[in-house]
Amino acid sequence: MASILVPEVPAPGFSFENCQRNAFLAQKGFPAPKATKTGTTIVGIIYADGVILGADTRATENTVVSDKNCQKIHYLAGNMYCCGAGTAADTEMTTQTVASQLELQRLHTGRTVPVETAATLLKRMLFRYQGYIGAALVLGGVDRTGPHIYCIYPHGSVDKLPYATMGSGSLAAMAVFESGWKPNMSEEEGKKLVRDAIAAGIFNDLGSGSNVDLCVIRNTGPAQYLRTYEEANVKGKKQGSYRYALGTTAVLKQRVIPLEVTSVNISSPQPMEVEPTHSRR
Amino acid sequence: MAFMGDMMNPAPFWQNGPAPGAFYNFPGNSSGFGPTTHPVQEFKAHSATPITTTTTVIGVKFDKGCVVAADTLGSYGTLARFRDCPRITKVNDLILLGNGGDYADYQYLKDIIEQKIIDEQCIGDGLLLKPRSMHCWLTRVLYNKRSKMDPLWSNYVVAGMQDGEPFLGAVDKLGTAYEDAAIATGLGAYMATPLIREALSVGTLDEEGAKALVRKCMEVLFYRDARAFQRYQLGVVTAAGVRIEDLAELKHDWSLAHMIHMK
Amino acid sequence: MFRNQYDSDVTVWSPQGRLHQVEYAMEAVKLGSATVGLKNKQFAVLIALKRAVSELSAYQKKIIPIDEHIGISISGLTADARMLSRFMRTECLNHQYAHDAPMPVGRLIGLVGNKMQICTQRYDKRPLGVGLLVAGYDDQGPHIYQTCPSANFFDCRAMAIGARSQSARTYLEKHLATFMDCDLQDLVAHGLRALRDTLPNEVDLNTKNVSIAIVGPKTPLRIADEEELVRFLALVEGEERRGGSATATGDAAPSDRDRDAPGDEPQVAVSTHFIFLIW
Amino acid sequence: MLSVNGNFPEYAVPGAKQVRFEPYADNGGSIVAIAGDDYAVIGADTRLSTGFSIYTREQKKLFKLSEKTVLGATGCWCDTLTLTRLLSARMQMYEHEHNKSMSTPAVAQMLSTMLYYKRFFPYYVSNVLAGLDADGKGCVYSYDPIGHCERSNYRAGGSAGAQLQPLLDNQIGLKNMQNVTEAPLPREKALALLKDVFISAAERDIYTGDCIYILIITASGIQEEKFELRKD
Repeated sequence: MASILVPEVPAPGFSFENCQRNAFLAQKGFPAPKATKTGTTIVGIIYADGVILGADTRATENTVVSDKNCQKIHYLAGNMYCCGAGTAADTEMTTQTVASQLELQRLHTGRTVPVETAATLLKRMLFRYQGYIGAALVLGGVDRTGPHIYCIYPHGSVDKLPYATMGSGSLAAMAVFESGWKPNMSEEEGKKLVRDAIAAGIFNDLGSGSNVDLCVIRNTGPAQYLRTYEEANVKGKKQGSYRYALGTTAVLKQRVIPLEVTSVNISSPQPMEVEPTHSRR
Repeated sequence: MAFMGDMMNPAPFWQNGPAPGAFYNFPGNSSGFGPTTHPVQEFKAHSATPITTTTTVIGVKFDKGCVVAADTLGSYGTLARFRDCPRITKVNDLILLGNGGDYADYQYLKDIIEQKIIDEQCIGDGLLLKPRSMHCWLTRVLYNKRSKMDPLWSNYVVAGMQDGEPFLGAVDKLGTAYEDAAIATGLGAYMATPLIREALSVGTLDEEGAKALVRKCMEVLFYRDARAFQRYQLGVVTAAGVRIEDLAELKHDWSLAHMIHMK
Repeated sequence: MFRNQYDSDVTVWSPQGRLHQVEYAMEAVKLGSATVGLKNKQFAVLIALKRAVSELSAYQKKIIPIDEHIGISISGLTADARMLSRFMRTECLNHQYAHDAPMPVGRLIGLVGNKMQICTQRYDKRPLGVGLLVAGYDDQGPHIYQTCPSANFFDCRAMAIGARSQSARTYLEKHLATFMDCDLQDLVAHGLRALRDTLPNEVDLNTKNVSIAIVGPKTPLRIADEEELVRFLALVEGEERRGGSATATGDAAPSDRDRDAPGDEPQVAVSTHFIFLIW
Repeated sequence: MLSVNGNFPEYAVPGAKQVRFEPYADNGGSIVAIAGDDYAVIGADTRLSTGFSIYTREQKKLFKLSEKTVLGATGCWCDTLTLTRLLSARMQMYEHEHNKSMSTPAVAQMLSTMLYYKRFFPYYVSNVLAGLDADGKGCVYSYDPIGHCERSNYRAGGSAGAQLQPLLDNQIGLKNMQNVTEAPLPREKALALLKDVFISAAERDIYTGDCIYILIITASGIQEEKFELRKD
C-alpha cells in the first residue's frame, strides 16, 4: 500500500518489533543499554488555596550524575503540573502525551479540564504497560472542585492525598511532611515546607541533588513555575586555570584541497506578468 | 500426603507462613513441591535470614551526652509477633548499647558482652570498658562473623562517654563502623537521619532538645514504618552515668485520615 | 651439686614448705646488672646499667620497648626476657587491635604473672630466670611493676633489681617520699643516683653504660638517645657519691627492710611473700 | 503426587524471603595522591555512603601509618578498617623487630603481600599509598584489591578514580600535549590541582562530596588541611 506519494501512517503507540531480538541478545550476554534514571525527590502538598509541587534537579546514570539541572516538573495543562520520577524518557513522554490529550479535551469541551481526568489518563496508560513504563508521578492541580494531589505509581495505582512524595528521596521528604504538614497552611509556610522536603532529599539521598524547583498552582490565577527556586548547592570555585596554549593539540596530518572555482552566469527567467508589489519565491 | 511437603528436604524454618501444615502451598512458595527459585538446603547453611527482627534504633549526640531510642516490637516476618523486646541496654556506667535487626543474634551477643563486663569487674582494677573500645570490639566480632559467611544479622549503636566527651558510633552486620552525631539504622536511616541532621545543623542540642527530637523521629517512623511500634525505650548517657527511662508510649494522631477521599 | 635433697625438681616441696628450684631461679635475677624504676605523679622512668660481656662486645641491651606506653627493663636471663617481651608485645598488639585502646598496664602484668606461674608448677618446665621492671602509663597514671621468676608481681612506687641493687633500694627508700611531687628531671636524677650506688667505686655512669626510658601523659615510651643521656647525666655529675655500697658480691646481707622486694632475698623474703601470699 | 507446577504462573510471593548474604558493601569515596620532588600530597573525600544514603559526612579515609607514610583507602569500609588495623599492627611488629620505623617502599611491599594473602576472599579496597621514600622523594603507590602494586607520581582511586585519572594524566603527566615542557610540580600547584579535581568529581560522582581531608607529607612532618565540597 505504501508508496512515496502515499506514505504509510505508522501504527500509534510503541513498536515492539525488536523485543524478541533484544531478549535473545540479553540471553547471549548483550544487555540493553541503561536508561537515564532520575533518582529523584518529588513532592506535592495541598495548602490553603491551591497546591505546591516541588522537585530536585539531578538526573543520574547509575552513580554518575548525567544532568545537573534537569526539569522534573512537567506541564500538563494551565491548571495542573506533574512531577516525574523514574526513567527520564518515560516521565517526559508520558506527561507530553497526556498533556496533548488534555489540551484536545479542553478544546473539545471548552472548559478547564478537571485534575481527575489527567489522573485517569495517566493511570490508564501506565497500567496498560504493566510497569514497563517506569514513571512514578506526583500530579498536582486545581479545578472547580478544589486543589488535588495524586500520587501515581509505575504500575498504574493511584493515591489521592493531601501531601505526597515520590522517588528515591521520598522517605526523607515524607519525614519532613509527617513532622511539619498541617491543613490550611499559608503559601509562605507551604513553600517553606516543600523546600525543606526537597532539601531533605537533596542532602540525604544521593540520587537527588542540585537545586530546588517549585510550582505553585493557586485556586485563583495562573500557575507560577518557580524554576531554580533555590540553588541548594553551588559548584566549588576552581583555583587553577585549565586553558590550553594555542598549539597544544598535535596536528597529525595536513592536506590542502584546492577548490576549483568556475563562474557560471545565471540569467533569471523573465516572468510572464510583472506584479509590482509581490514577488514570488 | 501432599500436604506434608518434602520430608527429606524440609523447607527453611520460616517461609511466608506456617510450613508444618503447609496451608500456603501456592506455586512460587518454596515450602511446597517441585523446583524452587532457590535451593532449599545449601551445602553449608548458616543463618542466612533474620527471623525475629526489630527495626530502627536511633542515636543522637547532644552537648553533654547521647540519647538512644528504639521501639520494643519483635516482628516475625510480617507478623507483629513480640511486643516486649527491649533492645537498649546499659553495658556499664560509660556505655549505652542499642540494637536493631535479628533479635536472637542480639540476645546472643548481649550475653557475651555482659559476661565480658563481669569478667572485667572481677579483675577489680577499677578500669571500665570505654565506648570506643566497645565499638571497636563489636566491629571485630561482627567482621569476623561476616568473614565466615555466618553473620550476626544486626546493627549496633554504641553511645557513651569517652574520657568525658560524648561518643556515638554505629556498626552494621558486615563490620562497617563509623562515628557521627546522628545515627539511625533500618528504615530510620532514610526517615530519621534527615530530621536529625537538619536539627543538628542549626546548632548543638541540649539533653531536652535531643530527647524531644528523638521522640519526634519515633513518631514519624511509627506513621511510616510498618515494623514500628508505639511503645519504645529511651536511654541517656552523660557524665552522670547511664539511665534508661521507663517504656514510653507514643502519642499518635490519625485525624488526617478523614481528609483523604479518593473522589 | 644440690643444696639439699628437695630441689631436684620444681614440683618437689621441702618440709619447710619451700620450692627450692623456684628460689634458685630468683637468684638468677641477681646475676644481671642493676636496673631502677621509679615514678612521680605523671611519669614512670626506667634506668638501667648496661654491661659489656667483654671489651670486644657491645653493651647488652637492658630496656625493651613493649608498646607506645609500656617498656621493660630486665635483669637475669636475657633469652627468657626476650621470650616474655615477645609475649607482652603480642598481648599489647592484640588488645590494641580488638579494643582500639592501649593495654592497661596492670592487666598486662596479670597476664605475664599467669604465664610465669605455669612453669613453677610443672615438672617438665623450669621457672623463668628473669626479673622485670615494667614502666607504663595508662588511664590510672604511671606505673612501676616488678615481676619475679616466682611469678609474683608487685605494684611499686620505686624499685631496683639486679646485682648489688640493695644499695639502690636503700637510696630509693630513703627518698621515697619526695618522688611523687618532684619533676621529671629530679626523678631521673634520683634514679641515676640510686643506680650509681650500685656501682663499684672505680666505675661511674656514662652514656655508654646507662639506658633511660621515660613514659608519661602524651609522651610515648622514649628511650633516651645519646644527647638526652648527656643532659640527664649532667644532673648528677660531680655529686659526691654516697659510696660504701659497692661490695663485690652484691647484697649479701639479708634485710627485713626490703619487703617490697622478695626477689632479692629468697631466704627471708620468699618464705613470707612468695609462698603464703594469695593474690 | 499432584504437580501444581506448570499450571499456574509463578507469582513472587511477598513477605519474609531468604536473602542472600552479601559480605561486601560499596561505601564509595575517592582518593587522589600526587608526589613531588620533596613532598607528597594525598586527599580523600569524607563521605561514607551505602546505596543511596549517607552514613556520615565526616569519615576520614586517610590513615597516618608513620611520619612519612599515609594510606588512603576506599571501597568496602569494613575491609578497610580491618586492613588498616592489621597493617598498623604489622608495622609495629616490624619496628620492634628491626628497631627502626618502616620506610614507605617497605610498607608498600608489605601491603601488596597482605592483599594477596586474601587472594580468594579479597579485601574489596582501593588503596593509594603516599609518602616519602628513603631518599626523601615523594612517591605514590597504587593497588588493585588483590595486591598488584605500582609506583607512580600521581594516582586517582576510588569511586571517581576512573573519571579523575585521565585529568591527572593530562595535567600532571602532560599526556597528548605538544609544546609543553616537563617541570617539577610545585607543592602549591599540586594542592590546588587536587582540590580542583575533587570539585569536578563532586559534580558528577554521587559518592564523592562533603569535604576533602588532605595530608601533605614533607620531611618536616605531616600537615593537615580540609576543603569543603558540595553536600548533595
